[in-house]
Order: sequence, then C-alpha cells, then structure tokens
Amino acid sequence: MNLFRAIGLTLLFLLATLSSSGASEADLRGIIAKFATAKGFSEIGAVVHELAAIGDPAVERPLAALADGNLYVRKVDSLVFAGKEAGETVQLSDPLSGEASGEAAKDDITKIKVNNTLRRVIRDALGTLTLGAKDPAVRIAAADTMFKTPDAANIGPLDTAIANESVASVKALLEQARAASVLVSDRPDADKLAAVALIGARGDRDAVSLLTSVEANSADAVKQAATAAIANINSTLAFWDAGQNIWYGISLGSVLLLAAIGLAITFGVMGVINMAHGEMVMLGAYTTFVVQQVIRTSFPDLFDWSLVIALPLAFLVSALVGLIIERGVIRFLYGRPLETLLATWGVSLILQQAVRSIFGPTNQEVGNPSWMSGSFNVGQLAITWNRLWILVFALTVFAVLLYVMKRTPWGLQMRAVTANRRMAASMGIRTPWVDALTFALGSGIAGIAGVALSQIDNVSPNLGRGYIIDSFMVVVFGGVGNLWGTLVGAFSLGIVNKFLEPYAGAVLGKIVVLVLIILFIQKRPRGLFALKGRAVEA
Amino acid sequence: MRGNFSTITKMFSASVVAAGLLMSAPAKAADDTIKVGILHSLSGTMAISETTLKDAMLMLIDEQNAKGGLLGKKLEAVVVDPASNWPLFAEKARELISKDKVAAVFGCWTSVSRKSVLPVFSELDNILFYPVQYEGEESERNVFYTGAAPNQQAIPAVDYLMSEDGGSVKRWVLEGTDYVYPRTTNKILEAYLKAKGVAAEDIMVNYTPFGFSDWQTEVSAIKKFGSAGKKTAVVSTVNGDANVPFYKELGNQGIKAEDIPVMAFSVGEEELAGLDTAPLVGHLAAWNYFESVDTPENKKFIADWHKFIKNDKRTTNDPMEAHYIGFNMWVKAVEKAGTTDPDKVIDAMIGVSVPNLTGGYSTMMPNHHITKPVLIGEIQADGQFETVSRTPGLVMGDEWSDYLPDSKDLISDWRAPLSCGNFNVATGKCGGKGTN
Amino acid sequence: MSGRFFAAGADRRIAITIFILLAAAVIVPLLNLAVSPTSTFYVPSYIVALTGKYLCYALLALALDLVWGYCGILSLGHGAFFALGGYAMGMYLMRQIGSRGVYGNPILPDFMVFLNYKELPWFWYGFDHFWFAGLMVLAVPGLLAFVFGWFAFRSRVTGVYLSIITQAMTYALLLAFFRNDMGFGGNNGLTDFKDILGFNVQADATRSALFAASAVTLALAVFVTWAIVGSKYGKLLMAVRDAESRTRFLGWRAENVKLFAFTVSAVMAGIAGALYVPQVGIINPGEFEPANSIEVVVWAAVGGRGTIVGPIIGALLVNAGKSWFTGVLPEFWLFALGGLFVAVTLLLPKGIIGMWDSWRGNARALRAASIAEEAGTDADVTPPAKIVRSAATKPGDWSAASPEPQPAE
Amino acid sequence: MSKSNTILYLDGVSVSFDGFRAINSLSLVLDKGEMRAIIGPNGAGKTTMMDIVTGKTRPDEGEVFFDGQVDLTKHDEAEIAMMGIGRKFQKPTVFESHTIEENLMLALKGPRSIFPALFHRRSTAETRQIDDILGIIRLGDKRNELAANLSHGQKQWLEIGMLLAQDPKLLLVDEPVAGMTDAETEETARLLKDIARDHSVIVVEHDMHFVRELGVKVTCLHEGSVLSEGTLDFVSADERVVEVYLGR
Repeated sequence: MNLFRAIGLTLLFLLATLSSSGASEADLRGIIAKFATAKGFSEIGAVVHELAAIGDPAVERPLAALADGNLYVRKVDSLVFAGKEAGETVQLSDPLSGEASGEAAKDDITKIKVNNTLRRVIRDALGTLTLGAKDPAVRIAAADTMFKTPDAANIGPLDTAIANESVASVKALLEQARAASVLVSDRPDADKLAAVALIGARGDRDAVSLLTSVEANSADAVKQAATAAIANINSTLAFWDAGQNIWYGISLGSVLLLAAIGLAITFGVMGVINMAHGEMVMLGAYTTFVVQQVIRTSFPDLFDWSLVIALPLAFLVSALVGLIIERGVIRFLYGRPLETLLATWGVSLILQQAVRSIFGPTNQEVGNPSWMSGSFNVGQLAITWNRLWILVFALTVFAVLLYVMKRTPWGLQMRAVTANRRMAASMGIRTPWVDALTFALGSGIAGIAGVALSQIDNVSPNLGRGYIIDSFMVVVFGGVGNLWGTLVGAFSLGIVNKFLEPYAGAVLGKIVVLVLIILFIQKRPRGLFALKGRAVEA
Repeated sequence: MRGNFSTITKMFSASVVAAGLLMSAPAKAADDTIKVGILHSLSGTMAISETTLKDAMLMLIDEQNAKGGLLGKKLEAVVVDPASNWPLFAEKARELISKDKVAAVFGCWTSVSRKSVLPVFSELDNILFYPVQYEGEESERNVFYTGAAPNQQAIPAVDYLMSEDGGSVKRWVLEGTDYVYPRTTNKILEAYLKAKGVAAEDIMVNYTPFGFSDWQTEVSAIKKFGSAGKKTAVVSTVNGDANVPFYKELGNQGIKAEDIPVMAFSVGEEELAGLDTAPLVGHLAAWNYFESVDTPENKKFIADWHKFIKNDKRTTNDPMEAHYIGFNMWVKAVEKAGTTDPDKVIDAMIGVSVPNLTGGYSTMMPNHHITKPVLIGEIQADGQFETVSRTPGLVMGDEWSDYLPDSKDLISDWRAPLSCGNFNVATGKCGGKGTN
Repeated sequence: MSGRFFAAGADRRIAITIFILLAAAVIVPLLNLAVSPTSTFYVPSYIVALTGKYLCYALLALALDLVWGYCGILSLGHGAFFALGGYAMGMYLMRQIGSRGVYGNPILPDFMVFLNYKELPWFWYGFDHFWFAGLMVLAVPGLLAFVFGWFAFRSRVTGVYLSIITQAMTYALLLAFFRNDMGFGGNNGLTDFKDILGFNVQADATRSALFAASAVTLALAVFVTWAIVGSKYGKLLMAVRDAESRTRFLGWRAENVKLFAFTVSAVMAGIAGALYVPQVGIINPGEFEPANSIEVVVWAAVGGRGTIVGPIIGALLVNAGKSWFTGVLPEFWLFALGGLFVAVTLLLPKGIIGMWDSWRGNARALRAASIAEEAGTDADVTPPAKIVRSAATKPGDWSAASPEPQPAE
Repeated sequence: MSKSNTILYLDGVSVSFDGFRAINSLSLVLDKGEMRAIIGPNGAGKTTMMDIVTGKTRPDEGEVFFDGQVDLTKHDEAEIAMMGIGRKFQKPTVFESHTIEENLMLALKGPRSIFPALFHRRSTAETRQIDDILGIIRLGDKRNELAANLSHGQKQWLEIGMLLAQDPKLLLVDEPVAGMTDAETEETARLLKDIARDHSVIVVEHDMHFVRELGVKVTCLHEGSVLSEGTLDFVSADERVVEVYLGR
C-alpha cells in the first residue's frame, strides 16, 4: 500500500476523532516550519498530512500555496513564506495570515518543490477541509475529489456535509461521494448495495472506474450488483460513444470547413489554384499571436477579448496580403489556372520564409481565453468549449459568406464576373476590381480561420502546410464552386474520419478517407454538388 | 540553323555543367581557419527544432574563437540548409566534407536524416556529432551520439513513474508518432514493463501520424483506458509539431497531471514555448538537461545564449546542451590529438571528459555515447520544468538495448583492438548476430 | 501555338540533347576516374553523384511532361511513381546487404530485426534477384498508373479534379509508407545500402557507372518520348489535350489514349526512381510528399512544358539552383526559389524553351514561310502569336492551351 | 412505324437536367440517304438531341436506334462514332495545334486503337484520300497550316472535312454556316448537298436562307419535342411555328 495513503488514513482517522479540538496558531506555525527541513517528497508529504490532520480551515492557505509551488524557504533564517513571483524578486507573505512580509531576491529563497503525487495528496487533504466552504464550486470540487479517493473515514464528515447542504446538485454529488466511501468501508452489504445503485445511477467513466475496483474487492451480492451496474453503464456509454464520435466528427468537420472555406472562394469561385491558401491561414494565426502579445504587455485585462480583437485584424492582414498577391501576380494569370498553381506555390514559399525570418522558426504561444478553456458535459459527452466555439464560428462564417455571395450587390457582381466576364464588363462592372476584392475576401476568410485554428494547433511557419491538402480535398469533394458542397464535404469527411479512427487508427483511417475520396470522384467526377447538364462542357 | 544549334547546346550544357560547376568552384579555404560544418534544417518541417541548434553552434564557435580559436587557428562555421529533405542531408553532408573540407560536422535531428548521412560520413571518413535523443540500435565509427539513448531517458522515466514519488503507476499508455524512435522506444519499454510484472492488458500502445492535429479520439481513449481503477500514466513519444494540439486537447478534456500524468521524451522548453502551460502543470518530461537547472555553468550558458540571440525570451534545451558537450569534447580531442585529422580525432575522443551544464562531467565512452545524468521534470506554469527526480549518478548511453532480443548480446567498442560497433559477446564475433 | 515553328528545329534539338547526354555518359566518368584529382579537368566524385541525381530528376520531369505537356493531364502525384520505383530498387539493395547489417541477420533487413519481425513479409520475396527488382521497378508504378488511370479516365475525371485525386493518391501512399506496420521501414525508409550487382555503391567507379546509366537512360527516354510524340499516336495525344470530345466523336477512345501515356509516363518515373536510389543512398516516404510532386511540375514549367528538352533543362537548373542556394544563402534560399517560380510564371509563361522559341519567332516565321513556299503552299504565315497574357479570359478556364475549359461554376 | 429502313429512329425520348426537361418525348425518324434540316428557337433541344444520338447524354427514357437495329443508348461516343455517325459541333472544334493535314489524318477511317497509332505509317492510299478531302473542302493550299490559324469559316469546313474522312453513314451537322459570309454559306450548302448524295445528313441551322438553299424536309423542334415537320414552306406557314419564333 502506498505510503501516503497509509499516513493519510491514520491521520484522517485522527482528524475524525480529534477534529473538535482546534489547534493553536503556534502549533500550526510549528508544523509549517517543518517544511524548511523536510527532505524529499515523502517528508514534505508527511508534513502536509500533519497539517491537514489539524482540521483547521486555516491550513488551506499554506497548502494551496504549496500545491501551486508558491511556498518558499528563506535561506538565511529558514523561515517559510508564501510567495508570488514578480520578475527577479518574489513578494513574500505570511503563509497563514497572508500578510505581506517584504520581498526577496530569487537567489535568497528556495522553492519547496511539489510533484504530482504531492499535489494529489494536498488536493485530497483539502477536499475534506473544504466540504463546508461557502462557494458551491469548491464544495463540488471537494465532493469530486472524495468520490475519486473514497475512504471509510470520509463517511462521517460527508454525513455532516450532506445534512448541511442546501444545493440539490451538490448534495447529490456528496451522496455519491459518501456511497463511494461506503463501498470501501466495512459497512453491511445492504448499505453497499444501496451505494452501488447510487453510483450506478451516476453512469459515467468514474463510476465504472470505482465499480471495477469494488467488483474486484468484494464478494457475493455486492460483487454481482457491481458487475450488473458496470454492464449497465457500459451499454449506456456505448451509445454515448457513438454520439461522441459524431461530435468529434462534427468538430473535425468544422475545422476542415474553416480551413477550406476561404479556398472555396479563391479556388472554387475564382478558379485560382491557390497553393498559398494555407499561408493566409498562417498569417491569421500570427496576427492573433501579435494581438495577444500586445494585449499581454499593455492591456492584460483585455485578454479574454483578444480573439475578438484579432478577428477583424486577421481578416484585414490576410485580405491585404491577398490583395497584393492578386494585383501583383494572379491578375496576369487568369485563364491559366495551372500557372496560378506554380506562382502561388512560389508565393507560399516566400510567405513561409518571411514569417520564419520575422518571428523565428519556433512555435509561438497563443493562449486560450477563459471562455474557450475547459469542457462541459452533455450526458456522458464531454464537449470542450474551444471546439464548440470553433463550430459555432465556422457556421457563422459560412452563413455570412453565403449571405454576402447571394444577397449583396457585391456578391451578385462577383457571381456575374465568374459566370461571364466579358458580359459583366460590358454591363459596367469593374471586373478587375471585383476580382481583386473577391480574392481578398477569400484570403481574409482564410485569415480569420487562422484565428480559430490558433486555438487548437501550432502557431508556426508550417501551420498552413498542414491544412492545404485537406482543404483542397474538401472543396473538390464538395464540388468546386459550390459553398454548400464545401459545407457538406467538410462535415462528411470529418465524421467519416472520426468513425474510422477508433477502429482503423488515425493513420489508416486517414488513408481510407483519401481512398474513398478517390473512388467517390470516379463516381461523381465533379464532386458532390456538381451542376449537371450541357453547360459543364463547352 | 547554326545559331539554333549552338545556343541550344549552350543552354543545355550550361545547365548540366554549370549545375555542377557552380558549386564545384572549391571554396578557397583560408589555411588559417578550421571549418566546422553545421547541418541543420533551416526550412521545412524540421526548421522549428533545428534552427535553434544552428544558432547554438554559431554561438559556441564564436565563443571558442573569442578564447583564441583552436590549435592557433580560427574556427569557421559553414552553414548549409538541408531543408528537412532527407536525401538533401546526404547531398549537403557530401558537399560539406568534399567541397568545404570541414573538420567535423554538427547536425541532424531526425533519425532518418542521420541514417541518410551515415554512408557519406563513413565513405569520406569525417565526424558527425548527433545531438538528439534517439532510439539507439546503432554505433558508427564516424558518429558521436551526444543525445540520450533509450536507457538515458525512457527507462529512468518509467522507473520514476513506477516509484512511489512518481505515483506508483500500474497502467500504461504508450502514445507515439509512427516512426522509428517511438516504435523502438515503445518496444523497449513494453519489454521492460513486462519484465517488471505489468500485465499485457495494462499496456495500451497507439500511434498517430506526423503533424497529427486532431487528438479528440486519442485523448478520450486515454481517458477511457485510465478509468479502470488503476493509476495510469501516458508515456508520450509524440514528435514535435503534434505535441501542441495534443497538450491543448489534454488540457481541454480536463486530464490533469494528478490523475493521468503524461511523461514525454520529445517535449522540451522549445515545444512548451508555443503553449499556455498553466493547464499542463505537473505533466512530465525526461531529459538530461533542463533550462531550470541551477548551476553556474548553466546560468552562464543561458546568459550567453540570450546575448547571442538578442532575445531574453528564447529558451535553451537538451539538444543544445548536447551540442555544448559535443563541441567541447571535439575541441578537447583536437587539442589532445594536435590535429583535426578525423581519424586521429576519433581515436582521441574516447575518454574525453568535459563539464556538462547540470553540474557534472560527461565522458565519451568507447561506444561513442556519453555519460549523462537523467532528470525528470514537471511542467510549470512559466513554461519551464521543475526537476523532481534525478538519477543518483551518471548513466552511460547503452546503444544496444538489453530489452530487445536481437540486440541484447551486442556491444560496441571503438577502441583498438576491438574497433567494432556491433560486437556479439555470445558468438565473440564482430558483425551482429551472425548466421544462426 | 508555336508548336510547328519549333517543329522545324525540334528533331535537331533532340539529336543534340541525346548526343550531349551520351557524351556526358562517357566523359564525366572518364574525368572522374582517369584524371588526377589535381587536374583542372577533374570532376570530383560528389559532382558526379550530384549530377547523376539531377539526371534522375530530369527523367522524372520528362515523364511528367509526357502526360502534362502533351496530354494535358496535370498529375500532382508523379512523385509516387518515382518513389515506388525507388522502393523496388531499395528493396533489392536491402536484400543485397545480406548478413552485413548491424544485427548480421542474413535474411531480415535491420529495421525488421529491431521491430521483431520473425520472417520476411511475402512482398519482399524475389527482391534478392536484380531481374525481379528490375521488373518490379517497371511493373509496380506501371500497374498503379494503369489501375488508377483506368478508373479515372473512364469516369472522365479531368482537370483539377484529376490533379487533386492524383495528389490524394500520393498523399495516401505517403501516409501508408510512413506506417511501420507496412514493412517498408516507416519514416526511416530503406538505407545503408552496400552493393549493387556485386559492386560497392559507394565506390567511385560504381557512382560513375550509375551516372552513365542515368545519362544513357535519359537519352533513351528522350528518344522514346520523341518517337511517341512524333507518331500518329502522339498527334492523337495532343488532339486529346486540345479537344478531347472531338477525338471521341471521331471514334478514338480518349481514355485509352490517356491511359497509355499515363502508364508509360509512370514507368519512366519508376525507372528514374530506381536510378535515383542507389545514387542518393536512401529511399523513404518523404519522396511521396505532395510538395515533391508539385516541384516536379515546377521543373517542367520552368523549362517549358510540351517540349522534350524543356523539362530536362528545367529540372537541371532548378535543382542546381537549389543546391547552390541552400549552400550559399541557407537562410534566404526559399525567397529565391519562391521568387523564381513567380517570375517564371509571370515572365516566361512557356518556360525557358518556349521563351527562347518565341524570341526566335520572327526569324523562324520567315524561314517557315520559305519552307512553305518551297512546298508549293501559300506563304501566308502569320507571325507566331505573341505570348499573350490573356487577362481577359475568364478565371475558371482550365488553361489556355489545355483541353476543355472548366468553368468553376 | 417500322425501323427497318431507317438510318435513325428516335421514339419517345426524354431527358432532363436537374429538373429541366431538355427533351420531351421526342420522336424523329430519318430514312436512309435522307437529308433533314432541323430548326427551332434557342433551347429547343437541338444540341441535346445530338448529344443523345452520339452517346454523350443518356436519355431518361425512349428508344434510339441507328440503322434500324443498333440501340444507341447502349453505346458510348467512340463506339457510336465507329458505327458511322459523325458529328460537327456548334462551335467549330478542330485540333488547333495540329496542321490541317494532321487533323484529317486523325479523322481518317481506320483502326482506332493505341498500338496501330503508335506504329502508324502513312500509306499512299491515305495520302490520296486526304488530298481528295482537301479538294472538297477547298483547303488544299493550306494543308501544312496550323488549324489555329484558320478563319472561322475555314474551321467549319475543316470540321466537315474531318467528318468526311471518317466516312460515316450519318452526319450530324450543327450550325455549319454560323459566322460565314453569304458566299461561304452558298458554298457550304453546295458542299452539304454533295455530301448528301451518298450519306444521310441531319443539319441543324437557324439560317433560313441556308435551309431553303438545301431544299430538304424540315423539322421544327420546340421545348424538346417536334412542333412541326414538312417542307420549309409548310413549316414556316404553321402558326405554332410562327408563334414560337416571334413570341406571343
């Protein structure tokens, strides 16, 4: 058995029996001072347990500081402080009261090291202490921790907490945590059966995880009940797995859609085989990086808004570069799309190397704003916020683009020029201008795709290369020149890919998708949404 | 038609011959310099990692020159760009040696680039210093491996995870990019774990392609595997670019290091620089060097680096230290041999000992691998690693793994009289397993 | 439309090219092997290896030109055929290592040993014989092209759709060959070759022989391509390029016409790959990289597509430039290369050869006129159309010179 | 109606594109050796009808028979062309980067597979045939000219020449005089009448003078089916024809 757990059990037992007798502040300080001399993680762990055993909520501050790696020992006098880094110095404060106690140079103090195991010990210790916290979120976290690390000694505190709990959802979690603890206790089988039922109703992976160990460690009725509950949960989870695959597929599809949608304009509508498309995406991502850099240094409060600020800028940057490319290169190549392939290939090399020269070859950090971090559950389906926002964003971009193309005068002109340039020109449309703006639009959209993709991928000069082939596949699969085709193409490729992946593996899955595309094109040589009829061939 | 004839001829021969001659014009090597080749990709997919090493080499050469050069001559760096293109590596290596007449080459990152240049180095008899952790199973006379062999990284890392400090991990996910380094490392680890009593069903191996970016399915599979009621850890040999989306997905799906730690062998400070590491605190990496190591040598190295690259934000990493060690070893060996003649230097290299940046000495062993300490670090919120474990002594690089059936009998010793990279102790013959 | 105008000089040009290549096949090895290294005429070994490699690239570019220049099929997957030919040769070379691998296993290549293969996979059988490997060099790319083309051309997949699925093909192969489970050595590919036909691949003499073989093969390929292009079939090929449906209504099976050219071209690419591998000493999945195939297109475009000599010159020049720039301007060579592509497409839309021809246009027009007169025809020869940057044609047309216009709509 | 003596027999043929009915239960019979002119406003389905006959478009329903017994819906373009149906496009389509002579050579009747083409040598008989056709289409003096350099009318003739070289039983000629001068138009009419002596011909044309010049039975198509059929005078007297041409 794990040493920590052994210590923990004994100490928690002490806690349960002695918790009524509060400890004096001096005692606490005495224990905290031991951090200064503790060698190695196991000794530090022992001190943590000693602190936790006091059962005084006051220990939360030093323990939390320790978990975050913010507890220091001053070298000269071996005193323990909480600290906050500020450049080359550290702002020290009292570990218990939090009062400021001056600052120290980094060289004059030693950080008390923590590792995962210690962090988990602290988390567990804090779990019991924070059951009565004011903030429901903290209580939820505590209940969650205690569910994952069930312990017979927890039953008492949990009973108290359940009795005092007023929020129904928290109460349910606490009851589950209590049930988990009952299962590892020596309570009668009837209690355990009730606990299995309660946990079985929870129905998630953590429940399976817990029940699996129960199944292994108990006998007869409890074992059978656990087995049945596991089977039950697993069958539900199998259903959720399919849902999960669909969600992952949709999410991958939204990424593909974002990557491809700009290409659907430059390649699909204008017929330019734009090999520099990926680099437009990259420019958008780098714009996001620059925006975040400025915000970090000058307006840290605005960080959550960084993506919103980056969007228009990324659009402008990429659109401007697109405009320059169109005016400088592509306009000489209309009617010769194959040459556009070569020229834009050259442009892509130049852009890549330019970014490499300016920003360096390494990855740049683009942070997730808080509203794009983490995940939430729908049933047993964990949906991450950033994927959801990317999906929403992709669909929004699509809708706006569709509106622009179908409902605005500019879109009309754009379609007119594509359909019959000469006629459009003779009707007074300034075709060169429309071309330039269309290309800029496609590039700009690639740029805002870069803002979104910076949230899930590397921001490096190679960013674009990773998306260019997939983008072309999507556009061609959907049918060149058809925005709806691109939408359907992106999502169907995404979903097929994600359904294949669990069975075939990521590599084989992708190969199968490529082969399917090749075969599909044989069946429909002009993609999913091709126009049929005489007009196709002159 | 004459005009036509001659011009076409000219055009044609111009391209055939000029092609070669353009480059063949032997660079007039000034006799008072010693040339050092730097063979790292500055463009293409590997530029992201290798460019830093080129800069590190330039800095080391500058510093050596500031100290008065070598054998009374100045060192001169010859930089070429093999552009992440493996055959181009071989071509450029040949160019460095034949045309530029370099005394030694520092370069390569991927295994395939090293494999591509090996024949060139043995044919033209020159020296390559290879600074990256790799899969082992190789020992060449002309190559000095200053990066880690699997036993200098993977095995101590797994040992740590199995220890109480590391969380007594019982269930393992071996997640890697599908290429030779992860494949071999995972083969070794599987054998090692099984030898330690881990059941086959407690090991999950999965591979993804290079540059993989959609990790949703894989991460949720890890989550699922980890919910079997046993302490689970991921050993990641995921390569370069694919790491950032991998860690982002881990963070977003809420896999915390306290629950399922990820131990990576290819994630260093450089890779973390592209990430918000706050959600990743506690995930691990095993290296022979961390930027956060607190020694005077390292402080000076970092300060010099910042000054050289003119950017305080740039990090240092393990392969840079490997070049630091390798370069200093080479300098010392050249001084010892009194010449840059590769044959003499190769012989002089063995036994050379230089300070590393982690507060000790690294020595070149007869198998052309070096001794190093192994450090296990946890990711911190500031993008650095905090050393949480360190092997008590130095670990000697073991080129032929003891955990692979076909290589366990092999040893390498480049000292006379053995002078063999794959000596079989069972049969007593040089040349691998022999016919059996 | 300068086709006929340089037709007058084309045969002579082919003859010169073949002559130069054959001469190089003799002279370069001589200068390498028989001349003392101190002599000014000495050709260093690495130049021999390097130019040998370029000649393989030139052969690949020529192969692409047969389908792109003469039949309008823009294959973005020709690197795949090249790589497959290379792998077939690589497998032979691997088997030749025999027990000299690091593990000394007489049957299994090293990578199989450390990945715990117990026996040789079935598809490695036979590759210990050169004749078998040689057959596979032709058969594997040829068969793939045949099957792929059979489906694609019958389904009338054309233009950009065809280009993209050829790209999908090479990309799928790239991913497949990256897999270590495929049994082709994964990312590391095949390397550490020792002998070819009993000769040490690293010996100068072998290198020179390989160079000569490459040069002679290229000369042969030039001749074959020239013969194909000049035949009635060649006319048909261009007819399919210019007006595919017209050929169909004349009773020709355009799909078969394309299929034949595509297969021949793939076989040529395979041979190029097979010659390339022993000279560079490695073959790995990187050769399947779609970017490589695009580069081949660039070589052909730079030299001038639809000409036989153009792609060869393009391949030689671009690669020489690349070798040179990566050494001289390691940090900036991509700017130079990228700039070159842009400049060539803008300023030399028909490539170097096309540019040359139109530059010589007027003089030739006069000559052509006089020839026409001798032949008793009307001397009404319009000077060759200037290379028009037809900015007025609508975007979405596939290519000015290429077959059916493909409105994007 | 018997198919036995017909060269082309269409019965109840319909085809639609994305919901638009281009051909609507069209029935048309052409006797062996007959020349027929087809007129009709834009969008009447004239070109689509030719697409169906030549195998480019498959009809949704209906029968298409050639020479009384061959079901054309079961064959593709190349096969149909080999059976002896030649087609001239609305927009003259010749091989622009080839000379006139090469254009004709590719069209000459003969084996249509790859290898014979690869090792083909021109025989004197072929040269004579080409000479003959060059004479007929009046391009003898331009035989080495690139097709791209021909005028619009000359391209039309070259294309007709290529049809002749194919030696088909039935020629489908789509707007042969579009863009021609009056003199050229007359020439073309004479040429077609010559051809019609030993071939069956369908001519689609808008130019009424030209149709009158041909002096053959006329079929007027409208919205994918036959509106009226008979002599030109009869058809042009038909009120419905007048209506569709002039609008209501």
